Amino acid sequence: MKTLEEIQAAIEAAVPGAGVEIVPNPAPSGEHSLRLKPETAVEVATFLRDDGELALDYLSNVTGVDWPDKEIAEKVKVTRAVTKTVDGVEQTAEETVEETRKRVEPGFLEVVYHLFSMARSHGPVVLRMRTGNRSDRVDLPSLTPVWRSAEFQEREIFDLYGVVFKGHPDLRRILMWDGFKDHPMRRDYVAPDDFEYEPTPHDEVLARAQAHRAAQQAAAAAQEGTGQ
Amino acid sequence: MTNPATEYAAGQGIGDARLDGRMVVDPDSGTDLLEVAMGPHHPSTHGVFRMDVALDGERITRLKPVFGYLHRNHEKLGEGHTYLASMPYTDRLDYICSLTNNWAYALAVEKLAGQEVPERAEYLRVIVGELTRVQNHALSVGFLIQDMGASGTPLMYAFREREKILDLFEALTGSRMMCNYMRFGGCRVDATSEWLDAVRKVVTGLPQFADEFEQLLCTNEILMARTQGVGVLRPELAVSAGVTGPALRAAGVNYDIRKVDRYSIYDRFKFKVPLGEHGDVYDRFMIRLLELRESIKILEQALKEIPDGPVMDPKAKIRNFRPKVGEAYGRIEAPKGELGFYLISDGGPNPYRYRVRPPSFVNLTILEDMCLGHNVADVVLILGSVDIVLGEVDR
Amino acid sequence: MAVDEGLKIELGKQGVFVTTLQELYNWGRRSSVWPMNFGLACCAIEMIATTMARYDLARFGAEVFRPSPRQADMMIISGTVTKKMAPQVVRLYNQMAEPRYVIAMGACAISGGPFKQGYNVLKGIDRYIPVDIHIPGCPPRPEALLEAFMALQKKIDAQPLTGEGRPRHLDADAPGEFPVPAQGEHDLEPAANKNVWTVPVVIR
Amino acid sequence: MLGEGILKGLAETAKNFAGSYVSKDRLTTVQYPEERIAPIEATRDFPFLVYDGEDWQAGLRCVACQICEKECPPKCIYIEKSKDKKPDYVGKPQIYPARFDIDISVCMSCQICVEVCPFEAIKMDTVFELATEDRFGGLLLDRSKLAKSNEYYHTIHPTEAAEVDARLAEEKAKVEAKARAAAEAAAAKAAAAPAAGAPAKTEPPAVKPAGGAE
Repeated sequence: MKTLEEIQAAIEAAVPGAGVEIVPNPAPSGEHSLRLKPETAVEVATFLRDDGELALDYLSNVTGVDWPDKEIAEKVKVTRAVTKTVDGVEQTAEETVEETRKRVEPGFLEVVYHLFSMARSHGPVVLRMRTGNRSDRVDLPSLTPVWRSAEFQEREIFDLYGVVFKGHPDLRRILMWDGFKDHPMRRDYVAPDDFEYEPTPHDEVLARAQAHRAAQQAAAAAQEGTGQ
Repeated sequence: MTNPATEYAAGQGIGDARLDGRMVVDPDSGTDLLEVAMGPHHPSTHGVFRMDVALDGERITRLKPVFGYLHRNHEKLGEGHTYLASMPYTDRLDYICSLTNNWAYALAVEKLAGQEVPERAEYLRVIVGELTRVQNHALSVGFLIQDMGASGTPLMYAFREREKILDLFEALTGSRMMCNYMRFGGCRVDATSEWLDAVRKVVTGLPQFADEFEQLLCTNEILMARTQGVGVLRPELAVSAGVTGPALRAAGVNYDIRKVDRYSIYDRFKFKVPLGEHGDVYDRFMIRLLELRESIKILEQALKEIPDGPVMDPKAKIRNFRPKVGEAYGRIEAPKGELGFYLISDGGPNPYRYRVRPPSFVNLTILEDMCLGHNVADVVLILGSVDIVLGEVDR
Repeated sequence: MAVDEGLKIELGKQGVFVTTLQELYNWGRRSSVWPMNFGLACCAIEMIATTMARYDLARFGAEVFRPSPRQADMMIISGTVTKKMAPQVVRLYNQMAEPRYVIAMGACAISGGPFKQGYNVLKGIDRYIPVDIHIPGCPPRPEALLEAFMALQKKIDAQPLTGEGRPRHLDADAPGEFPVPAQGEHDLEPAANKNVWTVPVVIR
Repeated sequence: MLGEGILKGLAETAKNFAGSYVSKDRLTTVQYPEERIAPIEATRDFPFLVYDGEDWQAGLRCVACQICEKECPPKCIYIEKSKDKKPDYVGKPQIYPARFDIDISVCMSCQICVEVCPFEAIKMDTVFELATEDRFGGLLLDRSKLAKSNEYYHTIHPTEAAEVDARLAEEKAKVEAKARAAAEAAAAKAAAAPAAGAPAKTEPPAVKPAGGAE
């Protein structure tokens, strides 16, 4: 199979301005991936499928990944060399300001596609796409018109992560019920409170079970108060 | 109230390119479509699966699978658990084939962490994996026939064989169904020589079982009449829809991950990949029986060649296992198709992202295409021939 | 009126069988419990295995798995009940004819089991319907289901025909319908049926 | 001939029917409550706590290290550590679990607690007949219900238990040898000072591992 660089070059040649980036993967698996721009994704995908040499006719796995907003406090050690208020010593030593200034790296949702070729028995080629953010710019082009196998998997990502796939023929919730409002696979999702009976609680469950009992006791006390 | 079925017929639904030239609703018939929800409580949906079906008389004009009745949040729980703690959960994905699930997950983590597996452990994996395939295929054929109305006999034979294999699993791993046997870098316990002898004994009996099963079913006229030409899946559509496993090979596409990826030690064994011609229910049924025989061949070879040695990589860690940052996609040829695990590690004790690529779920993509134009009774068969397990479909 | 147990056995040896109406009635009921053909998850496979030749649930008069709730006396909740499925389970239970019994088979059916902390998993079906027998195990062995079934038979046997503890079909006050939870925006509504689900307080 | 396939199939069923009377391989019904399938040694169901000796409270091997609690995938173990200490099998004073609960309505019988336990204190039981009407009390097992003797462990998993006992005996011998060497060294050193020998000597273990491999 072609190397990822060759694939990138081939894509650039076939789809001018595709803007495909290589995302390195440090794990021993060495499965590096290609990040597509949403605007040209469908074109690139069609090329990957139809190109005689690549023939990535089989889309195996589609999945979402949630990367929430990251508050980076310690990494802002970049010397904010503005502090000249010192008595005359070096300014670079003024690292104490970083604690108060936290940089928020905006989060995004990512969709990962694993492609293989059944015709040529090679793969995987990993594609990724990012949404603009996690709230209002969550649409990405659907690759279902290119590979049918994306149909249910993209619906699942829509359901659990809230990525809206433009061009998907039937974008509805698939695993949760229709009236459900949340996107439970997002990392900031909070499960509903049903922690009445937790005989062996730990960590988060313990906290929630205790909170539940406290709330119940408060409610009971309030009811008693109104009753008297 | 608008009728979704007519919307669909008018081409506002999923797109009528799929309809394959068949007429969806007869405009002159003057009848309405009848909408039936098959499931989630339905004896032949293999669990809690639902199909919203629109019928024109007996004919299917629309079929929308509805999932999620067994959505157990496997992936979310996996992100909250350590790598090791997810292993017993994988047993419960495809709960008929827990050992192949273990294997796929172990393979993905080993890929992520760059671990080696000792040779004996690889052989043990192949042995238990192929035993799993045998019992899965026997069971899936049994259920298919059960759906056809032959309640009892073939399924009972399949379960009998399964019980023998389950006894082996229990003797090795301690549990009948939820084996939790594999670890990153090997297998949890070593097999004794008595266990291997017991496997040999069961494996020697398997060809006889396969013969009996074929005698019982393959030339049965009723079975042939019910299954031949039903639920035809074209190879191009199968590839595009990501169908894998016996359903794909029944459509004539030669793609078996054991041959393609040559993962584990499958390059050492001689076995054939049976292929179908028509891609109908009968082909899928036959492919399973043929694969069962190929699995027996692999088992015989593996049992002959299994070497002595350790079953765990001595460097492997059970507790405090933290792979380095990165990601990996590991896949195996599970009895139902390509079972993949996609893991992203952020260097912590838990995977950052834990994704299961379930074969049954993706194989259902084309359920509607296979069912359109057939009778209601055939839907049950077509679904049975896809061989789904809801634990894996909904996760 | 009860007959002395020793006397009864003695008479039985002589070929005289003494029984009460209650015993006869309950014998009939317990020997033909028809389960509903209803599998949810992993445990369902063990449930099917129980009906197969090696374990043979038919020996207890319970081989007739009915696909329709109207014809079934017993529901084996064999597997995880998700929040998406829970309304259907309650509905099916409501459709069953009295007297009806419920066996919660496996950890998931009792408490949500290993999947307990999942957002879509109901932490035990007894939040909505009364459960007679609980079988722990993940999944329970087929013998465990048989044992639970015998426990249920014992329970049926012990039910008097009148007064306290009589079977539900003879009790006009027993609730026939259990409210079906609605699927809300975030969770099932209500999250539990307070008439069925009473929790002991465990302080940790 | 039409119907030939059906007849072939029927012949097969007849063969099976007849065969089930003669062939053991056809796995005929085991009449469960009266007969049982031969127990398989590796079988696991729910965890139990092993104790040595007669008194379960004194002999529990568990030292409340809470590793199993942390590693348990469905988090069904709850442990509270004791305030005081008592000697373990080698005689070292250890804390013990003041509370050890396993919610078997959650337990998935995965055996990970057994695998991670460094003290051989928790093992898998084979009892499966636990059906109960009591949802809460009947399924939350506390220490008294979980504690089972080492002899019992030997009856259900003989090979494994023998291995465990051998390992523990070896460990104990090592500790004792070490203690003896230390005591001797101390005695030699304190030959002049007669009072020094006493504190270096370890207490004899209160409980011995019963049914050891030695």
